[in-house]
This record gives sequence, C-alpha cells and structure tokens, in this order.
Amino acid sequence: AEEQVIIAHGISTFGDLKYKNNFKHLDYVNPSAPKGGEVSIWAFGSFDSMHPYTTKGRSGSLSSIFFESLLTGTSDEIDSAYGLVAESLEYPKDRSWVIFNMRPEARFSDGTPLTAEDVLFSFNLLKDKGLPSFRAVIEKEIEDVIIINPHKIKFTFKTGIPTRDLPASAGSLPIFSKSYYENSGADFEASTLKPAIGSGPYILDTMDVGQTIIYKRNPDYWGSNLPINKGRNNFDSIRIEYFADYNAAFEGFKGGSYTFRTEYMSKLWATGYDFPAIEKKWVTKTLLPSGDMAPGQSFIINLRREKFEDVKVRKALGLMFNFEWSNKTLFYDLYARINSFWENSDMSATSFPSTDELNILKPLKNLLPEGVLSENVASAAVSSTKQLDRKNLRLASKLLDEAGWEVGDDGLRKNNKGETLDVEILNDSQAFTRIIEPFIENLKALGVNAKHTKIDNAQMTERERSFDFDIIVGNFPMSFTPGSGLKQYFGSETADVSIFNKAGIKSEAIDTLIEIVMAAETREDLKVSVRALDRILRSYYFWIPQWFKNVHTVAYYDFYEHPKNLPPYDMGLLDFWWMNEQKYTELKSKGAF
Amino acid sequence: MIDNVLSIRNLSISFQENLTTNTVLFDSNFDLQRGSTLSLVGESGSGKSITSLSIVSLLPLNAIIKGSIIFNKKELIGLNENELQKIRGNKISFIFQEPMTSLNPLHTIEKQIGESLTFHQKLFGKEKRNKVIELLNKVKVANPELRLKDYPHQLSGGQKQRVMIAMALANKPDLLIADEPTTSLDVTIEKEIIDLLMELKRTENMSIIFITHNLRIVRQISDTVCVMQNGKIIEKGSTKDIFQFPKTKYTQELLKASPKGFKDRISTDKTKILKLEELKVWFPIKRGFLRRIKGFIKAVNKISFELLRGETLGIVGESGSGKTSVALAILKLINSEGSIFFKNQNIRKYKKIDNLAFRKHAQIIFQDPYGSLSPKMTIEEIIGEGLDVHEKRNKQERFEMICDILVEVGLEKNMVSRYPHEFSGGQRQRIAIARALILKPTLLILDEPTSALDVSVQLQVVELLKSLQKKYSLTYIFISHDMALIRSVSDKIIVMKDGVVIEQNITKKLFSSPGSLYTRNLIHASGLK
Amino acid sequence: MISYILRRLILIIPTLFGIILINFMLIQFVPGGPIEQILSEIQGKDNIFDSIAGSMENTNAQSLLDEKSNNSFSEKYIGSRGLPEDFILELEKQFGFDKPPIERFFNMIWNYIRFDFGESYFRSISVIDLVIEKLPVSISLGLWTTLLAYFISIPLGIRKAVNDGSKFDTWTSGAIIIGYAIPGFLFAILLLVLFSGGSFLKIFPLRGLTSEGWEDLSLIGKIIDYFWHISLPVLASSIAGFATLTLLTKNSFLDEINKQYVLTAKAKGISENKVLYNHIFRNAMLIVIAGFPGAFLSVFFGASLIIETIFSLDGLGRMGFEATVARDYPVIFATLYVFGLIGLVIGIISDLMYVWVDPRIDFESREY
Amino acid sequence: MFHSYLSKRRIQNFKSNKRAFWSLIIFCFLFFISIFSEFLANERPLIIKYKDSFYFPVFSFYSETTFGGDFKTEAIYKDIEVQCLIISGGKEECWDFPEKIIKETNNITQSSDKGWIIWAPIPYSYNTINDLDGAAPSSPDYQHWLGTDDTSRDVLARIVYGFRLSVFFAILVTLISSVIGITAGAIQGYFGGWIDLSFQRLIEVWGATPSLYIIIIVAAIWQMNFWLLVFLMSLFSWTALVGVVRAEFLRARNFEYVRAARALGVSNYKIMSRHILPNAMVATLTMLPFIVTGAIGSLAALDFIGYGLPASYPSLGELTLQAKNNLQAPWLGFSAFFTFAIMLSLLVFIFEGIRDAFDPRKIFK
Ligand SMILES: Nc1ncnc2c1ncn2[C@@H]1O[C@H](COP(=O)(O)OP(=O)(O)OP(=O)(O)O)[C@@H](O)[C@H]1O
Ligand SMILES: Nc1ncnc2c1ncn2[C@@H]1O[C@H](COP(=O)(O)OP(=O)(O)OP(=O)(O)O)[C@@H](O)[C@H]1O
Ligand SMILES: [Mg+2]
Ligand SMILES: [Mg+2]
Repeated sequence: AEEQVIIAHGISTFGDLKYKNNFKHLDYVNPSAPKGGEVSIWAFGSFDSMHPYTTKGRSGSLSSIFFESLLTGTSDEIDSAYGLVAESLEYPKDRSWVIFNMRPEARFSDGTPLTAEDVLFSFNLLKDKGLPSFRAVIEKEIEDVIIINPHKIKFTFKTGIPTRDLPASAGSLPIFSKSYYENSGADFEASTLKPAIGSGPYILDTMDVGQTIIYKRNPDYWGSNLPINKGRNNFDSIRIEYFADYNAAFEGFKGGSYTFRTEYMSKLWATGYDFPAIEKKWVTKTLLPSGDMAPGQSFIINLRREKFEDVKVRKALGLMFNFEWSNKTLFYDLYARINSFWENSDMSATSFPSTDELNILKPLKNLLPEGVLSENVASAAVSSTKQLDRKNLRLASKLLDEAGWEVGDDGLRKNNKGETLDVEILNDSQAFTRIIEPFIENLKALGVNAKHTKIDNAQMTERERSFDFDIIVGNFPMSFTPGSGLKQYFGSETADVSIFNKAGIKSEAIDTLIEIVMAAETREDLKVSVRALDRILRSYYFWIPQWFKNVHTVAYYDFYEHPKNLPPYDMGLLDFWWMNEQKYTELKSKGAF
Repeated sequence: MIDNVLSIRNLSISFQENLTTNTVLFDSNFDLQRGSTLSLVGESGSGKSITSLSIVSLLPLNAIIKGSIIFNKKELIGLNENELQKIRGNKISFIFQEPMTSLNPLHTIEKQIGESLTFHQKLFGKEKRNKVIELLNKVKVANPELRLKDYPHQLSGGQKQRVMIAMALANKPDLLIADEPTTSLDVTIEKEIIDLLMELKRTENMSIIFITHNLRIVRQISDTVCVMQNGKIIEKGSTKDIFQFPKTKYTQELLKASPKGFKDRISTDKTKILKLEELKVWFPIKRGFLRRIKGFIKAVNKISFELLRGETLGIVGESGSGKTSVALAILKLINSEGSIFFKNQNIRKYKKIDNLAFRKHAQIIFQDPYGSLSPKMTIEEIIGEGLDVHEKRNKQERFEMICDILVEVGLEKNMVSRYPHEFSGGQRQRIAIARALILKPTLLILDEPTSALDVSVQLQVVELLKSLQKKYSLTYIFISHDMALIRSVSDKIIVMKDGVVIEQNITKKLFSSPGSLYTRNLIHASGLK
Repeated sequence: MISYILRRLILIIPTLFGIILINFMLIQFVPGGPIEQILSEIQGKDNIFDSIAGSMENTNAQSLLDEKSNNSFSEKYIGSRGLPEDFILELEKQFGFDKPPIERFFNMIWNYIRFDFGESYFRSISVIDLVIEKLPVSISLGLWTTLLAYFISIPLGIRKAVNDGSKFDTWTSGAIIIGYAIPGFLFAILLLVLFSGGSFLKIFPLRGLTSEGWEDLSLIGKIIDYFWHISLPVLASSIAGFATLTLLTKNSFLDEINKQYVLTAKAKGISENKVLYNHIFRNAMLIVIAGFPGAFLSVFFGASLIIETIFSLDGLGRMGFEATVARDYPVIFATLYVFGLIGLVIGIISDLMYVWVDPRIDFESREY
Repeated sequence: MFHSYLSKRRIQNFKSNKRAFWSLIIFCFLFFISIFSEFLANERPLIIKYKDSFYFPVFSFYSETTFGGDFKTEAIYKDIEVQCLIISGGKEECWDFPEKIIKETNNITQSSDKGWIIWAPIPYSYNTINDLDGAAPSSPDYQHWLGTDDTSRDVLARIVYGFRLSVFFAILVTLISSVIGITAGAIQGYFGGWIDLSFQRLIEVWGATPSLYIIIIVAAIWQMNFWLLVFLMSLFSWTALVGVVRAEFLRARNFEYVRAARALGVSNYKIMSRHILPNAMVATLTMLPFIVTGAIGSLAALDFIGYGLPASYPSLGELTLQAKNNLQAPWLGFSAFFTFAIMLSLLVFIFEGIRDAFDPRKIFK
C-alpha cells in the first residue's frame, strides 16, 4: 500500500517546525544587516591541514566552512533542520527513508553545479574513507543511497533502529565536489593544506600556516538570497589568528591583532581586562546570555570499585567538594553549579517528581533506590564559603560512620578489615590541579586517605579504557534530543566496554528509562521522560557535579553589532553579527588596531 | 759621556704571601753600558731572574716593586702596557730560564718565532718563513724546514732552548736579557750560540744581560759582572777585577768551586741492575688534520748497554741526540722497542705489583723540573707523595723526612707549603731532586739535574749524590752537558749522537783517548784539555 | 689516527642500532600509545600543550573556535553518540599494531637502512619533510642564540678573568646570574607583554618568523622583517645561556693566565688582546672550542619548547614534544635516527677537534 | 689522607674570599633552618595548653575529641571553633559563638582552665588551603607575607618547604650525578683506548634514550616520590659532565707532571684524583652551581608535563609554573625568581671561592 509521504521545506525530530514554508528570514537575524568588514578571532596552537574530515593533521579553524549540506539548523530551535542545498524533502511517516529535492541553482565555488551525483559521491567518500566516527554512524544508520534524478536523491535507512532523527542526520552530511576529487586525484584520507572545493558562502582567501587563516565571502555564492541565509554571513572576511600561548593570545587582543575574544579563563575575565584599550572604551566587555546546555562536567566515581559500592560513601565524598568556596576563591564567582545532567535546560529534574514523571517511574519502583519518589531530587550539597564546611563535614562523617568506615587512632578511616579508605583522583589537566588539591585536603580532614595523581593524556585514556581509576574528571555532554547515545553513557550493556560509561553504572531502572526516552514521540513526552531519567541518574551519586558557565563572556572592539535579542542556542558572531563601518573607521583612526 | 742603556737604582722586590710580605731583592743598583755585556752570577734563588723580569715588568701579580729602572733614558716602572709592548720583544728581548715551560704548548715553533716578526717587523708569508728558517739555522737546529711544524713537546730540551733564543734574537734588540740560555746545550753548540751573541753584540751594538752559573762563559763574554747572594748584589766590577781579585767570601768560593778530577770507583758488587738491548724509540711524524703518519724521528736507534750496582753511567751527547728518550724509555714512560732488563727481569713483562716495586727502585729526575711538578700541589705534597706510595710513615716522621731532604738539597724547611711557581729555577730543580732522592731508589736517572744550579750548590748536590751512592750503593745514570761534572761523577760514559751511541768507555779512558771527533770536540770545548 | 677514525665510524652502526633497539623496547612499555592519544583527542580532551600554554578550567571551552554554528549541527550530533567499538581495532591496523613487535622492529630497521622514514601517524607528510618544515624556526633560534651567547660570553668571560675581583667582575657576575635565574618563560612573557603587548609598548611582533606578505618585500626588507621577528625570542632564549659560558671562559682563563708561556708571549711585546686571544685562548678553551661542533648541532636542534610556544613559532621543540606526548612513533624514531646519526658524526668531529686544538691529545690506551 | 698544612692554607684562602665565605655561611644557615621547616611554617600549633596538660601537635596526632570536639579525625586547629575549645577548656558554647567565648576567656586573667596555643611563626603549612576574602592568588598582606598561590596556599610557607625539598633534591642529584659523571669521564679520558671507545658508545646510547618515556614508565609502575625522582634524575644527568671531564683528562694525561707521578709509581687512581683532577676541574667547578639549579629546573619541567612530584609537594618548580599561569599575580613570579637568584648567586660565589682556594696563584688582599 502506498504510504503517506510528507513533503516539506524542513524537518524536526518531533515535527514542530518554527518557520513556515514561506518564511522571509530567520527571526533572530537583522535582514538589513550591512555587509562588509572583517571579523577576527583567535585560535589555539597551530594547524597543518585544511581538511577536517580525516584523523590526520590538525585542521585549521573553520576548515569545514566550505561545505554545505542538504539541510541546516537554526539557532533558536533545538532540532529543526531546513533545506539549504535541498529545496524540500519527502519522507514517509515512519521516516524509513527520505528524498531530497535539490536546488538546481546550487553551485560549487568553482562554478560547477552541485548535483545528486556529488551528494552520492560525498556519502560514499565518508562511508569508505571518512572519520571512523562518521563511518560507524553512517554504516549503522543508512542502508543505501540512490540517485533518482540529477537533483533528487533518496536515502534509505536501516530497519530496527529509531528513525525519528535519521532524515535530519542524513541531510547534515557535508557535500564534496565529485569532479574536484576526480580531477585532482586528492586523497581523502590524507591531510592536506589545499582545501577541497565546497559550495558554502565563504572561500579560502589566504593562509599562513600555523599563523593566520583568512576566509573571504564568495561574491558569487549561489545561495545568498535564500530566505534562510537572509541577514547572515555578513562579514566580507573572517580572520583567524593562531597563537600557541594563551598569554600571547591575550596580548594580541590587547593590541588589536584580532578584535573579538571569548574569554574562557575566569581569572583573566576578572583581573585581566584593565588594559588601555578597555580604559579608552575601544573595547567592550560584556556578558551575553547562553542557552547552551551544561556539559555535565564532574568528578566521576568509578562504581566498579568495591569501596564505592555503598552510596553513602559516594555521597560523603560529594559533600567534601566545596563548590561555593571554589567559585569564590578560584573562579571569581563566575560559574554556576551543575546539578542536573541536563543543566541549563528545561529538561532537568526539579524538587519533587511531577505526576507525569511519577507515571513513568511508578512501574519501576522496585528497581529504584529508596526514597527517590518521595524525596527532593538529589542535588549537590551547598557549602559556606569556608573551605572546610563543618556542617558538611559532620554530615559526611556520619555517612561514612554508617557505611562502616570508622576513624582509627591515627585519624584515618578504616573498614572492619582494617583497610583505609583510599581514594585516588586521576588528573591529566594542569588547570584542575588547583581545584583538586583543596578537595583532597578536605577528604583528608574527613579521614579519607586521598591522593591526587597527575598523568598525561595518553596514559589517562589508557587508565580510563581499562577502568583503572577511582575518581576522574569527565563530562556527560547531553543533547537536547537525547537518543541512543544515552546507552553509551549510562546503559548496563556498555558499563564494561564503553569508555563513555566512565562510572560503570549498571541499573535496570536506568536502562528502562533510556528506552522510554528513546521512544518518546513528542517533545513533551521527551521532556518528562528525560526529567525522570535525570532524577534517577542523580540519585545514584556516581558523579560529583562541578560547574558550568551560563553566559558568554566576550570582549570585542566596539564596532561589532548584533541583533538585540540573541537566539538561545548560539551567540552567532560569525553567523549573523555585522560590522558598523563608521565605528570601525573611527577606532581605526584612533589607532586601536 | 757614558751611554747607559740601562740603569737600575734602589730596586727592591717583595712578594706578597697572604698576609705577610717576603722581600727577595734589596736595594739593588747597577748600570749597563750600550754595547757591553753584564753577567749576573750568584747563588740559586738569589734574585737574578726576578731582577731581570722586573726590567720588562713581567713579575707575577703578587710582586711589589720599588725603585727605578731607566732604559734608554725612559723610566720603565709604572709605564703603561702599551708603551711596554713597544719595548718588549723589540727593544728588549728576553730568553727565559726554563725553555721547557716557556713555549706555548699549542703553537708550532714557526708560529711562535714568526709572531714577533709579524708584530714588530710586519713580515708575512714566505718572507716570514724564510726568516724563521734563517733564525733556526743560526741557532743550529738541524733540518729547520722539517721542524717548523713541530710543537714544543716534540722537541728535546736543548732544541726548545734554541727556539727560545731564536725568538729573542728575531728583532735585533737593544738589550738582550738571557737567563741561563745555554743550560741544556752541549758544549759545542753552546760555543756557537755564544759566538752568535757576540757577533750580534758587535754588529748591532747590542747590550746583553747574561745570567748564568757557568763561570767559563762569564769570563769569556762579559765586560762587567754582578755577583748576587740572598737578594743583594754583593759585588760588582769589571770581569777582570772580579775574577782576579774577588772581594767577598762568596765570590771567592764560587771561583774555586768547580767539579774536578774523576770519580773514585766504589767497590761494586757484580749484580746487573740494568741491561738494554737494542732499545729503539721512534716518534711518528704526523701531519694534517687526520694526523697521518709521514715518517719517523728516530730519537733512539738500537742502543744497548749494561749497568752494575753502584755504578754511575754518564750520558753525554749532542742536544737532541736522544738522551732523554733513553731515560724515559728505561722507566717505561714512553713507548719503546727492544728489551730492558731491570735486575735481570724484563720490565715489559711486569705485572701490576712488580711495576710498583719497580717504580720504587727506579727513579728519575726530569730535565724539565717545572713541568714535572704538579702546579696545584705544595712542595710537601709533591715530595711526600713518593713516600705515601711506597713507604707508609706516620705524619710526624713523614714531615721530618721531607724537611731533612729539603735541607740536604739546600732549601729551607719553611718552604714546604709553597707551590712550585713560587720558586726560582734552581730551587725547583732541587725540589725535583729531593722528590727522587727521598725514596733512595736503586736506580736513579738524572737528566741534567744540576743545570740550573750555581757551582757551590751544584757541588753540594753532587756530594749528596755521591754520599748516598756510597751508603746505599745506588746506581746512577747521569745525563749532562757539563763535561767536567760528568767526568767527576761517572764510572763510564756513553756518547750519543743522532740516536745512536757513538762511543762508550770508562771515564778515564774516554777522556784520555776519545775515540771520535765529536767527543774530542766536546772535551776540547769544555776546556778540559 | 686514521684507524681510530675508521673504528669510530664503524662503531656508529652498532650504536645506532642500540639506540633504536632500546627505544623500541621502551615504547613497548610506555603506557598509552598513539591510539589512546587519538581517542583522547576525539573525546575533546585538553590539548597537549595546555599544560605549557596555560589552560582553562572548563573542559568544553573550545566550541566557538572550532565550529561555525550552521555546520556544527552535524558534528555535534554524531560526536554525542560516542565511538564505535571496532574503531579501535581499525586504528590498530592503521598503525600496524596488529603485527608482532619483532616484525615491526625489523621492518623499521630495514626501512631506516634505506633511509625511508615513513609518515607521521598524525599527518600525511613524510617525517623528513616534517622536520624540514620545522627547521627554519629551529635554525633561526639556534643559530642566533648560539652566536649571541658565544659572541657575548667569551669576550666577557675573558674581560672578567683579566679583571678578576674587580667591580666590573662583580657586577657582571651578578647580571649574568640574574639572567640565568629568571625562569626563561617568565622572561619571555615579560618581553612579550612589555614590548609587543597591548598594555605597554608595541614595537615587536607577537609571533611568527616573518610577517604576512613577506615574500613581497625587498631583500633588505625581508632581512629587517626577519630580525624584527626573532629578536625577542632570541633574546629570551639566550639570556640564560650567558652565565655558564661566561663563567666557564673566565675560570678557564684564570687557570692559564699566569702560566709561563704567557710571560713569553708578553715578553715578545705583542698586545694584550693578542696574548689573550692567540695564546691563552687555545690553551684555556679546549672544552669550549671542542664544543663548537656540538653547539653547531644545537643550532639545528635549537629547539626550545617554551620559547617556541610563547612566541607561536613552529619548530622542532614543539614537534618533538608533541611527538613524544602524542606517541607519534615514526617521528620519534626518525628524529632519533637522523639526529642520532648526526650526533654521532659530530661526536667524532668533536673528538678530532680536541686533537686539532691540542696536538698532544690522542685516544690511545695508556698502558705501557 | 689528611694534609693538615695544605688544607689549612686552602681554608684560609677560602675564608679570605669574603664573598664566598659569607655565601657559604648564608647558604648553610638557610639550609639549616629549612631543615626545621616544620617549626617555621605549620598549620598545626607548636604547643597547646589545654586543661592543665600540654600538647605538641607538631609531633603527634590529636583528634578533635581530645579537646572536647566531636570528630575523631585530626583536630583542625585553624578552625576558630577548635581554637575556642582549646582556649576555653572545652566549652559547649564554642560551637555557636567562638569569637565571643575566646574574648571572654582571654579577659579572665586567672583561670587554670584557660588554654593557649603557640603557633609557628608562619601558621600555615605548604598544603594548607586558606580561606581568603577575595580570590586566589591573593596579593601579599600581613597574613600572607608573600601572598597566596592560585590554590590559595601561603607562598612563603611553600617556599620554606620548597627550598628544603628542592635544594635537597638538587644537591643530591648533583652529588650523585657529578660523582658518577666525573668518574666516568676521568676513566675514559685517562685510560683511553677501548675503555674510552666502549664507554662512549654506552653513553651515546644512553643519551639518546628519551628520559621522559622512562619516567613515564616508572611513574606508571610506582607512585612518583622523592627518592625515585632523585634516582631517575641522577640516572639521566650524570652524562652532562662526562664529556668535559674526559676532554680535560685526555689533555692532562700528557702533562709532564703526570709522567712524573707515574714515574713515582703513584697509582692511577691517585694520579687521576690528585694530579689531574685539580687541574681539570675548571669546567666541573664552574658548572656545578648550574647543575644544582638546573636540577631544580628539571624538576619544574617535569611538573610542567605532570611527571614531577605529586602536585601537593612544595617544589619551587611548581611555583614558577604557577607564576607563568598567573601573570596577574606578579608576586608568584617574584618570589620564585628571588629564591632562584639568591640560591644561584650563593652557589656560584661559593664555588668561585672553592676554585680560588685551589688556585695556587690567587692572591688575597
Ligand atoms: N714526543 C715527541 N714527538 C716527536 N719527536 C720527539 C718527541 N720527543 C722527542 N722528540 C725528538 O726526539 C729527538 C731526541 O729527543 P731527546 O729529548 O731524547 O733529546 P736529548 O738528547 O734529551 O736532547 P737535549 O739534550 O736537548 O735534552 C729530538 O730530535 C726530538 O725532537
Ligand atoms: N712567585 C713567587 N712567590 C714567592 N717567592 C718567589 C716567587 N718567585 C720567586 N720567588 C723567590 O724569589 C727568590 C728569587 O728568585 P729568582 O727566580 O730570582 O732566583 P734566581 O736567582 O733566578 O735563582 P736560580 O738561579 O735558581 O734561577 C727565590 O728565593 C724564590 O723562592
Ligand atoms: Mg733564575
Ligand atoms: Mg733532554
């Protein structure tokens, strides 16, 4: 039977597109933004390749800018994708395949038309020679691709996997020029400084290896009048200055070598911005709202260790990490605490479970830790800004006493076998030393035999891979539309194999909840189930959450302008900011850069 | 009017030693007429070298100098370095007492001689080389062309001394200061050098200050003589006066004392101490960056002799004939071929332990005393070292032995804590003698052991050697250019030339009927016949 | 001597073999290999330079710099799904780790004998090209730093020896000691902030070896531009070098300056400088002179990780460190091999220099 | 063998070099007091009087319950509550109004229950985490004379301990490696021949071994600690001197006085140590102070990449590292720099003195 085929200008996971078919421009852009000027930012280290799709080489910043895909996302929606190279797409309700109708006017930067041939070629290239991570996903998801006509291409998906985001996923693959690769004989797997031909709004202008890359706007860009591109790509050129040293980079900004800077170092943000250009008001230092989800940065406790089996022990350890003190003394009060795996979004669990949540959780009651359903959601302990908070110390002491770790005559906690409670925090980052040390001191005050061990990246990975650690610092980067990835992080079947399930959490309840999340049919359903999952995950105390930054801390020479209301999910500097020519010339004449 | 090249007035020199000062020259005065020769003679350590060094302002840093030195009507004391540089080497040339250590070890002799030619006469390239060769010829260095590229360590003692002389004569100076310039030269060469100096004196109107212990030369060449003792000029006058009517007791003794006669043969047992068979020492000539071997200098070429216990063997011979090489080879200090038997044992087959015993029983006094003393060790350490190795003594005993031997060689006890550079040439030589004698070795090789000693001290040392020989029946190999001395100490003599023994005989016979022309010349030139 | 040189040349072979062998054995034991490095990179771990370059306490800080928003859609999405299991196996095959070590070792040796050094694990470029790519920076730094050090230290040391104990001696000692004691990177940053930052003077460039558009400059312009760029890095990297060389020169001279042959030279009436430089120099400076070949090598090796990092220069220092930490074995071994070879040859030259400086020296055994 | 007269002259020479002599005195003094760091800088009080008895927390462990507190873990003396307990003799109210109780108790002049605490002059240890008013690193003030570092620890306390640790480390490493290095160089240079050839090859191979990997391997097997690091560093730094010493020996063995010593039968060992070495020590004596500071530098370098001592150890290297990462806090850099400069100057002057003392021609005025 002929199934019902949906034809649309875009697609989203749950079908709720914000922009209708005939939208004039994106809401958050300024459609009359002036074009021109240059935006300059910095990048760390060096680069030796302009080919970001291979494991070899360090590719230059933004080196994927050349390549467009069939669909593109927006900055004010979570999981919508609208046609870019594709004019429209067709898919059945079960989303088991998708057909893209491509815009005939699409051109590569060398003027050759972009056709379905190229899409297929790109797909095969990625499948055979792409980054392993790409490759695996493609193999797992896409059955085959066929060209229907030069501007029409069909992706068929594998069966047996959730399909709700597959069309968007397929539409997001970059498109390379078949003729370029065939004519030049370039090896896709080799790193190269000669970028391949793409179809995007920017092309490479000049580059000085290890120092500078400049992209310029392609004057003949085929898509500049598309509604989705209105008011975007406003700068004539994008310059990226490379610095191998953070201090040098900052000095560069002070002296105007580049003009826009996002500050990632709290102490610099708090103490560094008092240089002449700021005093002369050439540079604006400002906070912009950020809707980015917190990355779930935390101390992760290895549940595979016997000593951490008791949740009380884990709880006690968590009590000793003093975020409030750290934030004040180490971070100049710049950060916010993470409590949820979906922090800074409306998907995190709060206070008591809602009825919807309870509906999901009730059936699992027997599998859940005690009290989860009746208590406030598990949250990190709040301390005073005294480094060693007596109140928390008392709580933690009690917990450990209860867990059978009593204090011996030498002040160290021991279990009934006489073993001390040894906790080793593994660390491979210089920056974390100052954060871990106070934590260690607090743990020692608690009678824990705590130790901080610094090792290098490769060894760290090895220890993580063999799960040979007590506590490490790690991330749980969750997505707005969580799906199968959750299994990698929390699923029982991955606990012994996946390097993403660092804690080694194995819980039937969680497994079930993940299934529920993956099966959610509407965004509302998804939210509720994610909240329930969040609540349960947190109740296991296998992490000691750290902090995140809920604003963008930026400083820039005062000639950039942006729409009043920024979209939640992207600051959009390179995307839809523009330059005020007059201010620019004024600053320039004053010698700001 | 008297034209004085040099006038020295009230010159005093003292050395600062940590907190005390030690005066070594007191209020000295003398004049030197242009074109004349002044001889400085006197006791070893009396301040001759110091006086001469002060003229060119080359005293060590810790010396304090008072008085006045007027050269060509110019005061030299307090003159700045620039002015001095113009005078040194050009107007005043200097022949240092110890040629062995006075040459730059890392420069070829061509470079060293050529340097002052370049500096003062602006000679370069071929011209310079020819001049250097000419100079070397003048001082009788054989095959100068081949020797140009040699480094000092490849020369014999006498050759180095001649290089020193050539260097000093390079620029036809107004004043030549020669500090014992002929000590390592055999009589025949010595004569030629003296002739050369006299000729220069005549033709260039050169003035000479000649420091020597050899009174024969003094009489021969000098116009005036100053006699020094204990840092004072005790007597000065024309040569004739001094030699005919010596006023001071010291001078009288000096004139009387000279080695005379032959050695009394002491009863020897017949044990063979040393036997050489076809000893060969060949030095490879290496050239170029890769140091390829281009040929050999046959320093010693198949020498054989035997030595009995209690005997003294004198070795005489031309400078550069291989005497030192023989000595070093016997003691296994350089590579050699042929066999050497010490007490009937082949020393090449020695094990480590035999070696140590061998070292105790066979000692050497090096020709270059300065170089053979470790610069950073005090005299006590240097002399005591042999004791420490071979005879364990307690501290007290050891110290006493050291003091005793020092006194015996004519030095003072309170010198034990000094370093080698704080001595005069003759004193260093005696330290070297003391170091060897303190062990009472069965076989002692003395390589020109008294060349830097004045006759009185020389006699004292020789007497010491003789008495030790009697007492312990020691065996000596005595290398010297002083035929009178050799005659008075040795039982038999070998004469060497160009690495081979040209004559070998017991002393009396050799002197009465020398077998070769060379020997005859030697004896003749020493005024012994 | 010829036979000695021959012996030394032949001995290079087992020595090199030994070097490679030991290193090869070592890396079998080093925890973490290139695969771990790739994994950690894919997981978005700290850049290996962070510990040197200063870093941030947020682990997700790179986002803005890495991706433009409309493209980020795809990558973010896939990244959040983690890595496939067989990815690691595939990597192992790619790096040849599926073969037994012995086989790998002999393969490597065989290739090296033919001077085939392979490609970096992490870049599609032959190791030799990689090294050549980094040479300009390293040579610049090494050459000028060495020259500066030698040209200042030796005359200074000689002056100090001549004026031993004087005021001049004391204050120069103080100055060079301070120069040495200032931690190099602090000094470098200080220079950077003072002379090329935005707070004080801005007279030197912040980074790099040449300006943009260098090719278009006139020859003079090119030279000026080049020196303008390297002056701060060279200053920063040489400051510490003065101390040892100066004091070494001074002390060596002190040992020689009173020797008898110096008197002889002075008595010849040659000028003080000639005495110092022609006569004493060669005697005193055996070690320094003989060290020249080594110093020459360090001109190429002139790798200073920290200076390179701070001034954003791309030289062997950074490459070496990166290769070590990232376990880029082809780079490690090839540099070991090539520089090892050069080092061994230089070692021989250096020994020959001894003989050249002091002809009394030989290398024979001394057991008569 | 003791050469009374000689060493006297050398000691006298050394003494008359005022600069060297005072440097030695100061250095020894600094090192001596740093041995007693625990009494100089400590978060635990030196003496406590509590209810008629005396306690010495520097030496012993006392739980908080000893003073009437409620934890069986070690008393946290820097807590005002604990101090209050001690001073007031264990009053309950201390939990609520510690300041007030302390004041009240102090006002009562006569009371047998009244306790007191004697602190070390610097009441922080190297790992004490301090509560600050602002953010760390905080600038010098009357509480923290050299400010605090970026982990909010007292810089002065860290320098006191760091000096001890680093100097001890450096001197040990220098001693071990220079003894080995000089011996190896001497043997090679003196004997020459096959000994030289084979030794040299060994050193070449050893020198080409990346120390970092060995350190990584070792660090992966054992927890890095002081002695292990001393061992490892010595293992890699001894080659530094071999070359120069060998060269000097190669030259010096040809000298006439060496020949003279050989003629005397002096053993090879003595010839090397007494005749050649004093004349071949220039390079060694010159380099030694730099090797010492260099060792501290390499400790810092290891800290850089995370293979140094465990992070809480107070090494001077760690301080310089912090200085670099906290340019806004110049007191870190200055503290590190001055510590280094002072130490290096002292060492250089001392070794200059030693050199001069052995130089027979040196005149002292
Ligand atoms: N190390 C050396 N290398 C090369 N040639 C040498 C070396 N030592 C000595 N000779 C040469 O060997 C020859 C003999 O030297 P030797 O020192 O034995 O002479 P000598 O008889 O002691 O002379 P003098 O009386 O001048 O001391 C000389 O021509 C000298 O140049
Ligand atoms: N650097 C010095 N320091 C201290 N005393 C010295 C120094 N140089 C020489 N003397 C002493 O000065 C005195 C004079 O030495 P000088 O060298 O002039 O003697 P000399 O007459 O040349 O003796 P000789 O005939 O033995 O060479 C000696 O007693 C010597 O010990
Ligand atoms: Mg004399
Ligand atoms: Mg001789």
